[in-house]
Amino acid sequence: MNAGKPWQEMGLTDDEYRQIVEIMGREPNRVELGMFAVMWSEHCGYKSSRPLLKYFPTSGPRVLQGPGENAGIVDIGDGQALVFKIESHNHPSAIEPYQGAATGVGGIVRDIFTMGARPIALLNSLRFGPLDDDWNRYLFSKVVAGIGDYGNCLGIPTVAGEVYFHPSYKDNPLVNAMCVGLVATDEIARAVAGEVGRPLLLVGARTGRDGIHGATFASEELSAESETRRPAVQVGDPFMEKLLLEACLELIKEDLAAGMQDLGAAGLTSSVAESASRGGRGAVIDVLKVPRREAGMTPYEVMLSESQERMLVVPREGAVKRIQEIFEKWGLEAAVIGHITDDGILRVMEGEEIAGEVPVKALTDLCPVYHRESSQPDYIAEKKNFDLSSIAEAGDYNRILRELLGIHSLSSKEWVYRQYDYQVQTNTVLVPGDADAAVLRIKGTTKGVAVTVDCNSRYCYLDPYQGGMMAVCEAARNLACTGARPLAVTNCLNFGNPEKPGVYWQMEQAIKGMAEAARVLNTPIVSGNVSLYNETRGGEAVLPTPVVGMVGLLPDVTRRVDMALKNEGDVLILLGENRDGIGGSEYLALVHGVEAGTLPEIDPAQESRLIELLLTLAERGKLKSCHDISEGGLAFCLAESCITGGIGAVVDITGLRGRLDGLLFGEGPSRAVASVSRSDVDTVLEMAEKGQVPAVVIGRVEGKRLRLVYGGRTLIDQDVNELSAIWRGAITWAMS
Amino acid sequence: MRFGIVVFPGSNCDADCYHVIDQVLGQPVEYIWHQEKSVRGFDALIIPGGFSYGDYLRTGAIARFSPVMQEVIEFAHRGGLVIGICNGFQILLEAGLLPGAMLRNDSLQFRCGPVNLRVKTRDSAFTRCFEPDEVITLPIAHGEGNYYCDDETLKELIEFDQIALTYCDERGEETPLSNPNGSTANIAGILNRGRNVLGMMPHPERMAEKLLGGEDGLRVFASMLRCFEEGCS
Amino acid sequence: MFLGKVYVTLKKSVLDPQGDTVRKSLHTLGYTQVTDVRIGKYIEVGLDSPTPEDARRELDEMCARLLANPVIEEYRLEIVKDE
Amino acid sequence: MFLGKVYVTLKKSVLDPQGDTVRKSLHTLGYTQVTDVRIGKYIEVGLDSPTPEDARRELDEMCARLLANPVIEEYRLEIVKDE
Ligand SMILES: Nc1ncnc2c1ncn2[C@@H]1O[C@H](COP(=O)(O)OP(=O)(O)O)[C@@H](O)[C@H]1O
Ligand SMILES: [Mg+2]
Repeated sequence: MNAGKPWQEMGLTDDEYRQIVEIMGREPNRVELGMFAVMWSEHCGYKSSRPLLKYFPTSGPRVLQGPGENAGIVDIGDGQALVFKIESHNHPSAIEPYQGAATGVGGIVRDIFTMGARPIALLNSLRFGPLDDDWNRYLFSKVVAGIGDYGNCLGIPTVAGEVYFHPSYKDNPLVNAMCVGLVATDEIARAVAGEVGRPLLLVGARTGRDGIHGATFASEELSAESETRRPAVQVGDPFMEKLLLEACLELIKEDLAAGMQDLGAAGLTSSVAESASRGGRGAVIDVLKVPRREAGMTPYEVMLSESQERMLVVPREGAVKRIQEIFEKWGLEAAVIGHITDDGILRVMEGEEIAGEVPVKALTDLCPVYHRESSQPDYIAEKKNFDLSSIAEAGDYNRILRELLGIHSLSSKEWVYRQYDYQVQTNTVLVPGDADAAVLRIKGTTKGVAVTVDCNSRYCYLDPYQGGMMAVCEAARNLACTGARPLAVTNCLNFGNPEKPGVYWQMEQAIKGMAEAARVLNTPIVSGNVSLYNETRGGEAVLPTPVVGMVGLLPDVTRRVDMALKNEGDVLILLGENRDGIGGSEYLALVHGVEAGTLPEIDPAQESRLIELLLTLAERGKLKSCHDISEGGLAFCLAESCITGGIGAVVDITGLRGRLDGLLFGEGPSRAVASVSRSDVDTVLEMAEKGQVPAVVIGRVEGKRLRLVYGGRTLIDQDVNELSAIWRGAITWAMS
Repeated sequence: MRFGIVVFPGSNCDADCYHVIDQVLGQPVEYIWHQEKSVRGFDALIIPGGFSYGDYLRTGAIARFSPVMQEVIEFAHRGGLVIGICNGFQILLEAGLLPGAMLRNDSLQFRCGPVNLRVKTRDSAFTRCFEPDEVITLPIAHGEGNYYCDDETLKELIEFDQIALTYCDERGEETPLSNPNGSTANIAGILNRGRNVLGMMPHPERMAEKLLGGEDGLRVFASMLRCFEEGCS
Repeated sequence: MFLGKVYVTLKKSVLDPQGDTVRKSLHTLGYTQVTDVRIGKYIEVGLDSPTPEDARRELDEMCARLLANPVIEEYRLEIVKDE
Repeated sequence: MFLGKVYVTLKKSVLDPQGDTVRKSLHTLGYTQVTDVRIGKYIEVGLDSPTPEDARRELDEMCARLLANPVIEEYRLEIVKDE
């Protein structure tokens, strides 16, 4: 192929190669070139996304660590902090869904405990092609099993997530995993190199040939060719990870490590370079000292292997012996593979031979940055101009609601989360399916933490700026519905090929929208991950999918709110301004087969007022239930609250303005439905008025049916048990 | 009453059990590392859930060779109270303290969620705080909870009243639909002949506080405490 | 150096949910000639034993103690010379 | 009636955490002569095929499609006559 230009095979351009030669002052050898290739890959170097990420607000009074470390950290008072991050494992999961998803979980968990935090929750955000296809069902079931088996074995509860199905994800599923950890603020471990001469300890699994060039692989479009030249698939060993986790947390408790760095993408190369570069130091390592799983591995392979469940530790002065003891207790091998130097060079030895020498900073800081061409793709205007008034309004609303409940993207995800241990660690107060976000208590305090992931990618496709705002607003709203104050954001930007101007534009717009919403809502973006080149075989980009993960705080966890209707006679109140919002809705896609239209306007300031109101109401114990309105609209929201409560409701929407289908199924943002006891109605309405949030009583909890009435006409009248069967059974049925 | 919680590499419900005994039941409790060669000084032992040795080969198969297990076995033979929960149950089966074996769930999937259970006997150190045939709710979380034993063994389990808990519906009927894993005779928990060893798949420690949805699980530990205070063997 | 091969199968009397599921899905794929599927383990053990007889005896003991569970499983083993 | 025997093993380069853990525990039990353990699957498939050649061809196809995962596994098969 490119016998004369080996860099091309490694994913580097001719121009990048020239820069490398310039930096080195000579032609790099194969080992050196390989190290550059992985460190300068999109995955590690963020060369297309870096110029855009600077739009994100990243600081705030609670932020202890923004982007740049293994994970972001926010203060939650009492000397405690949350450490969290989301990461993609899309391409590995497309090739080997079970191991791809499992190792994705393993990787994100290491990011969290590397910082000294005990992981307390896992979340995941998943996208697949439709379930009427065998291959998609295979991917879906294996990904879910992989995520479950890994997290279950570690004893970290998987408490929330989202799953959507859309044809654009057919060849390229999205698998994003998020982990949240809890740390005492005085035990936060940051990667510092330590002093010159300090040994470098490699701990955990032995190094094999797996995943060589995984980082460059993640930076390419998938093709039939990439399937054949793909690296040997990484296999996860959650048991090893559990031992590593416990051992590393013990090291940090005893303050034995000056620095710790997990081995993720780009393996040893990246972790050694990063450990050394932080202190402006260099490092020398001997590949012969790296414990191997396979005979005959070359320095190139050792440096680039992405074998999982490994960790690099720089000990504190005199701590090596105690560290070895701890690892031994956990049955782990720790090998001294080199030490820190003062010359700023990463020197790879194979015994006495020098296998490669590269300036550390060249790997970590000199990766080129590309301001790619950006232009609005043609489809945008066309979709936006779609005339919604051309859509017939009349319809059998009973049938439409039932069909919406059966759409796999909207139906119950119990088939998924029943495969996840969501209760281990005995902190999960609101479990999956209970509410818009999961809520965990923090033992020894009155506090609770709420967590969620969100992204409506159809919205992001039709209008990435609005869609980006929406993802942040919806995540914040989901937290607020449980009574938790949104604190901060992590995000995973899943897009197509950034070298295509239209894709780059989508990303740029989505980022700006997310940034704007995060600024207004005071939820800084403290960590994240970028996954590009997500495309089908035919070269179509996936729907732009900037997944937002968010954490929130409840001062008093006993005040948490779930979404189930509770008692007969409770009053239903619609909070937030009613807008029809059919553009880009599920209803439009389902009934009219159209993914188009102008999206309902979203105003983060308005969202913020709704959130403040929800928090005050929850804190005063006024909410018996609360559920936000999102996909499927008001009718769907009510149906879900009826189903989870096992009770009916009578709702009269005569007072609301707009077309009927819009009132029922429109997805206008910044709205929620609360149920409150009769005696609290006046107070709640008053508080809403004070908070400048429109609020209207729309009905009451009653009986076993959901009835929606408009102007004396019954639009919907359904038995809750029947709705429940459709909603709960949809995915299970598709999977059996 | 002093509780000991045995910790294997890969145990992950050890801290949850500790929390319940310490904070909710208010009794002294300590971890026992799997390398320990003595369990002296403890009044009851908990073999907690998790994935000892990654559940590799067979659940519980490797853990049962840990040095501490010999001590656990002798402790049980002396009449000491031993409860194995989930992976703990699997370990007790492999160790031969309880009859039978565990197969993969018939769904071939991990199952997490609340189940209804019928308390089949009050005549044990672990169930005396329940009513006879009471229906309770506890969560399960396992991939291999499909209890298997041959007909002979099953007959004996019934004859000697060793079945402690079965999966059932809300009314207490042991229906196939209420069986989450394909377990023989809907078995969720069994006792040894001496009635001082219990293995159960559901997690009582996860249902020991109102905040987490109920207190049925606490009554398992409360039963042990009552037994101890009333001077049962 | 010897290579021990261990075949662990579920006893005939024990239900094999995994095998049943695989059989059903083979039928769905059109392989209706499949009458039965049983899934067991195949374990390869490298043995540094002096003689094949030693290797066999030792491996048999490992099977009885750890590799198979006699309540539900049976096993069979082979020893081959390994270079 | 034929009996197909399928041996599914992880490719050599693929990590076998299960095998490693079992090897360590055999060492702890004193079987230090064990150099390596790899754990795979052993699948028995009953086949109602007209000839052994048919049985082999069909089973091979089933392996490629379902019984083995070509990304990480290899397989080998045998056909024997079954009564
Ligand atoms: N992949 C998943 N993993 C764990 N829980 C999930 C997953 N997908 C959905 N859930 C849970 O199912 C419930 C409903 O999800 P979803 O319909 O996406 O909620 P919402 O629209 O309110 O964001 C939530 O509790 C969510 O956390
Ligand atoms: Mg929601």
